Amino acid sequence: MPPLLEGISEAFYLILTFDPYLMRIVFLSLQVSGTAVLLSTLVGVPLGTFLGLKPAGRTRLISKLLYTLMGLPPVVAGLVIYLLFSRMGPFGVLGLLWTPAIMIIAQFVLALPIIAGLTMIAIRSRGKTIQETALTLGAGKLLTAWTVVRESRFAIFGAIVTGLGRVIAEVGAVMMVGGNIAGRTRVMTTAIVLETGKGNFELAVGLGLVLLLIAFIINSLLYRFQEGGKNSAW
Amino acid sequence: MPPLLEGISEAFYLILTFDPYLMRIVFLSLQVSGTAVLLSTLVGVPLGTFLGLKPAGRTRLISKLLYTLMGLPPVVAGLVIYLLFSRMGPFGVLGLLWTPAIMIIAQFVLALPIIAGLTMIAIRSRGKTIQETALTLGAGKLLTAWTVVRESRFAIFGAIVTGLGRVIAEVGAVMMVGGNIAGRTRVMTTAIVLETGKGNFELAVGLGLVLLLIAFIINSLLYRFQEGGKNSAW
Amino acid sequence: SGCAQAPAPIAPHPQEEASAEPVEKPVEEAVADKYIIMATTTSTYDSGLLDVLLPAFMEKYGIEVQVIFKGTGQALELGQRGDVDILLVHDRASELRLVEEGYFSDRHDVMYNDFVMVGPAADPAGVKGMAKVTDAFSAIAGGGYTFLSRGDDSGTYRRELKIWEKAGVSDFRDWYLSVGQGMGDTLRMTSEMQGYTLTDRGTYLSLKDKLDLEIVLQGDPVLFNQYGVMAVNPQKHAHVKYASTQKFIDFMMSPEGQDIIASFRIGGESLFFPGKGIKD
Amino acid sequence: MRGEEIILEVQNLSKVYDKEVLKLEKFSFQRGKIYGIIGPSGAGKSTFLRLLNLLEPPTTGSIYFKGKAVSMNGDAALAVRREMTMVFQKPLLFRSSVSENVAYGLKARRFPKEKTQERVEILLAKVGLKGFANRNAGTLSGGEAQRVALARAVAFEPALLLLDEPTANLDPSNVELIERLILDLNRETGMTFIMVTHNIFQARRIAQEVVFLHEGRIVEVGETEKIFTDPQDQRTRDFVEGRMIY
Amino acid sequence: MRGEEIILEVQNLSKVYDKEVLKLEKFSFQRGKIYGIIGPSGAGKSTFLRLLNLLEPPTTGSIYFKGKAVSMNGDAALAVRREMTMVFQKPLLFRSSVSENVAYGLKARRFPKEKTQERVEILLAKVGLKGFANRNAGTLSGGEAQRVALARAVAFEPALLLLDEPTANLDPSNVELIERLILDLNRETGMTFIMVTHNIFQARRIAQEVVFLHEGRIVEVGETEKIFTDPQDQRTRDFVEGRMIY
Ligand SMILES: Nc1ncnc2c1ncn2[C@@H]1O[C@H](COP(=O)(O)OP(=O)(O)OP(=O)(O)O)[C@@H](O)[C@H]1O
Ligand SMILES: Nc1ncnc2c1ncn2[C@@H]1O[C@H](COP(=O)(O)OP(=O)(O)OP(=O)(O)O)[C@@H](O)[C@H]1O
Ligand SMILES: [Mg+2]
Ligand SMILES: [Mg+2]
Repeated sequence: MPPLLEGISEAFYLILTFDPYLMRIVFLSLQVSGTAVLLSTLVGVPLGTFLGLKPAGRTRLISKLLYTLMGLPPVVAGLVIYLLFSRMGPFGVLGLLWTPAIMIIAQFVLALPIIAGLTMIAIRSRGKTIQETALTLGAGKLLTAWTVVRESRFAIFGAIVTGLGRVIAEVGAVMMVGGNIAGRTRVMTTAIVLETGKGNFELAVGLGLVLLLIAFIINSLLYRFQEGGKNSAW
Repeated sequence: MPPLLEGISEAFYLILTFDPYLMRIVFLSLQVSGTAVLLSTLVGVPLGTFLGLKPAGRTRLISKLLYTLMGLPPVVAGLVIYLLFSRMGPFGVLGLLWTPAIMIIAQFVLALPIIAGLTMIAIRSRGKTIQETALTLGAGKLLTAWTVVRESRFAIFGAIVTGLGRVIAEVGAVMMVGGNIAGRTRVMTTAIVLETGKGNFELAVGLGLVLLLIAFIINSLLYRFQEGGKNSAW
Repeated sequence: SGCAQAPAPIAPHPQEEASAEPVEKPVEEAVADKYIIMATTTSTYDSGLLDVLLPAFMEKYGIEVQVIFKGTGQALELGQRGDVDILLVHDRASELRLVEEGYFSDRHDVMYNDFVMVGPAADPAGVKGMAKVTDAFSAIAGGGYTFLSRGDDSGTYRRELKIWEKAGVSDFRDWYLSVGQGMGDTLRMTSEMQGYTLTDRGTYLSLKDKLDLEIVLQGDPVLFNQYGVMAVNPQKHAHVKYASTQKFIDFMMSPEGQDIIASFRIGGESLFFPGKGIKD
Repeated sequence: MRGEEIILEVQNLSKVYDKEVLKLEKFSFQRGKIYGIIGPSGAGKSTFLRLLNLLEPPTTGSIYFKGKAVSMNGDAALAVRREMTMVFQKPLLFRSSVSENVAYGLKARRFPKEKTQERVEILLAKVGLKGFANRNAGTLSGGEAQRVALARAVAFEPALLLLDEPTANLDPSNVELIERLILDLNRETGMTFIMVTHNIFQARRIAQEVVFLHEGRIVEVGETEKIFTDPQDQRTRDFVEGRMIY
Repeated sequence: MRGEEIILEVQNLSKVYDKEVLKLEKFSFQRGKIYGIIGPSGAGKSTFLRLLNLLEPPTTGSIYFKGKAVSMNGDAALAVRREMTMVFQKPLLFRSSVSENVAYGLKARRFPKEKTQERVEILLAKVGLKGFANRNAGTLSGGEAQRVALARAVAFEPALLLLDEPTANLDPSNVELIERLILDLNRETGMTFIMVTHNIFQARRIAQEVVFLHEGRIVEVGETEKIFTDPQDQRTRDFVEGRMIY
């Protein structure tokens, strides 16, 4: 009767048996979302740092824009990318549609505003002082930026986790551009939607739990790379 | 041929003519997501503040949990809520399925971890000192908490915007529990999915742009409630 | 573009229906319901038929029909769980089985159309001109031409599986893509990839303008597609608005309702035919 | 009654971080007095104040406020904090205007709004910051910020004020201003002060009793003049005389 | 050559926030000297240092480092910053260990790693913080933090060091330690110091030349002894004599 409980036992079953169907989509999920978040981090953290160090007044418009893009509906992002890369679109010749590569592009577009925006906010609160301290000590641009990022690592970690959360749980865009092709572009979320559509609620819940478990493990690993923000009050 | 451009003109057309179909779903979107984010803020900001003021060591597990829940796939959330509120589920008698109320519940569940988690991170960086200052000045628990929140308003604003972005752009959960019933539970995102499925890309892109525009306006309004985080370096 | 000929005429059968078991109707409610909730499949919803059918019903009975569209599997599940009042779906075998099991009652074959095979205009597999869909499927498998499958347990997918079985194909390789999506999306992908797929005629017709695909095979009796309407059995779920669903079923089956179905067209072409189009 | 009633007392107080940084056996502060706490950097002065103000749980020992044992999380903590306040060595000003900062404690005590503005103005004048009311607190100079923090602490007239290096960033004339303010408040309202200062001259100028803290222990306590003219311990002697370089 | 070569010069420098807080016509600092900048709280001392260190763009005017005009965003800024550093009034320590903090400037200059640790240890000993190398910088006491910030700044032996109240949080013996360090560095390496201090005794003890800043203007400049014994301006006189309360 209770499909929720069945979902839990289903999840355990899938994991413990190393179900090959599951393994494959888990692996693809990790590959796609991992790459996308990595790229978004590489672009978004420097961008957010740069914006965060500018006076708030001068970045008002771009801040609002970033906030708005944080709310970019994945299905719209997916649709636009689809239209650009479709056979008749401007980048159709690349033939990227229905490949993991284009799923990475879509997720990159979704994670970037979040990572850049939240980094910007984090830097804005204390970054200026850190920047000045680094500069006075003779740090070049790169070391200065790195120092600012390092000092804000707790909040930036939060930004990355939020970005990861957004894309690994996202279904609209990857469905749109990836096509949910079994064995090729099927990831956890599209598999969940498929099973839900079939009315296999137990399997869908089970897959969802596996996804959450994976997210938990990733977060726990990432967590080690940062320490809780210490502070002292003399 | 270019459906992107057509989408833009479509968006303008829909807005300028106050298209009643559009108005209705825009209104419902705002109502559902607005209420959900409001509730998540009311719960998440105090929760995040509370956790942020605890030493990082003691909240390690709950932090990781929050981070994980930030990545809760909306479709899983939707599915679980559906199973709980379905006629055969424990809360079936309430008859909330396919109503805006249950969509609010679903979005609340999705926004809460984000708002609480990002608030926690924000508070952790400077909250302890603020709390101590307030306490020494004789502030009670409530005023102390309020002061901590107020001083971190820039980052908390970011948390709320991120939460709002997540739910207003979300489609899986509201589709699952709301059912996308025309005139009753159809919101912007489910409308976009519907039009995409029908191949009406222009209308879908147009709706997407309207959604982004609305997000932009909301963010701009919210933006006024906070000021850029000032800081001074003597 | 590619529809060369009208769908194979298949004679409508008389209206009377072998409703599985008569249901003991609960006491007629004094107050009429404001609305009932119907689950249907995406293809039905996307066709636009309900946009003419439901207002007419509303006009007559003052009851609104709120529509939720889902995959066939999910729609049936929603009905079994009592989360909707009535279903309009096209998976006859499952429908009859679930009526048998007592989940649904008052099932009627309300309308039908057919499945068609679509593919690129160039038709690399040479399906055009074949009469039997099994031959076409064999040709595709033999030549390894791209074929997209719904892969989602829908009525269409179940039909497709049956055809593969009949054609004796069991070795699915790279050319066979299981996309796990709705009909509209599958068609879009097929068009992008210039492959073949099996689709219901209604969805294809409503998307035709946006696709670079033609009908390459139609009219094989195997491709028959029957829609049924059925109410959730109030003996399983006492809360359903059974009386109102009866009104709706009556309306669908009435000459007026059947007439609306018959005269619904897109671009001059009929999407559905009233009544039952198949012998049991 | 000055100096006879005990306002604050500690017993067996200790604080251990990596190592023990504070260890006091028993010490009482009397109402209405001005105490100076002196000692080298790292002696545990700030830690001592933080423990007294219930901001940090002691590793062992207890604190008694007006005879009652109090702890950081107890119900009594708020009541105690209403009568006792502290100005940090590195004060934090809230991100708002100077006047909102000064009014904060008044607001917490539901002081009538009409009178708040007036009192804020008076206090700002007293700390030499007339006309600063509407300035953004984040843009103040080091010394200005320190004075705002002090004004904020005395605004609600606490019975006991803990000051951690209150004039560290001030020039002589402002030091004089602040010292005069402390003496006035002590005389007029009977406010008790416990002031940490690295400036032994300052201790000598305004403290009635001096506590010399060294490596977390109270080495010597006594009336100010006695400590300065006739210290009993060699370490005290070194600190107040030998090294009296300014 | 000490005192004859000009290391830093400003011309027509001004800074306006809500109102003008700094306005200097022309002033030059000579290599190898120790300057003391004194003046009341809010006089513009920190602002002056921040402008000199290219942290803030001046509203008008120019700054010349070794004869070349330099600005905050110019290409030359990094080169200048490599030779000049500043210790803030409220220094920020990075959230890492004490030794990483002290080594920061060395790392920025690609100082050989093997030698870094050694130099860090030596410097920590010089500022009285032996054994603090592995401590988390966030847990230091006020005076300890101030000394770490100073050690961090002198570690890479800059030609010019701007100090903003470097001993504000220190007790006499530590003040002595720091002053001796400054004097030693000045003597041994010819390092130029521009030190803001509210402590006129300190200025008198170690500065060779004193600048008296008042309401954003240089009121008087001169050799230390002259300023203290024979000030020309009434305001200077008031500041160094009349109010010389400690
Ligand atoms: N961002 C700003 N906006 C407005 N006024 C400012 C700003 N920054 C500094 N000021 C003002 O400029 C004046 C000079 O400040 P500065 O920090 O240079 O003083 P200072 O001489 O270092 O004082 P102190 O000894 O108290 O540190 C002060 O009155 C200060 O309030
Ligand atoms: N969280 C901590 N972890 C480890 N050691 C600490 C911590 N906090 C303080 N200490 C150490 O405890 C000692 C006392 O610190 P405290 O801040 O009380 O000194 P202080 O007397 O106020 O010194 P100063 O005059 O320099 O401000 C210092 O050596 C400091 O490094
Ligand atoms: Mg201290
Ligand atoms: Mg200053």
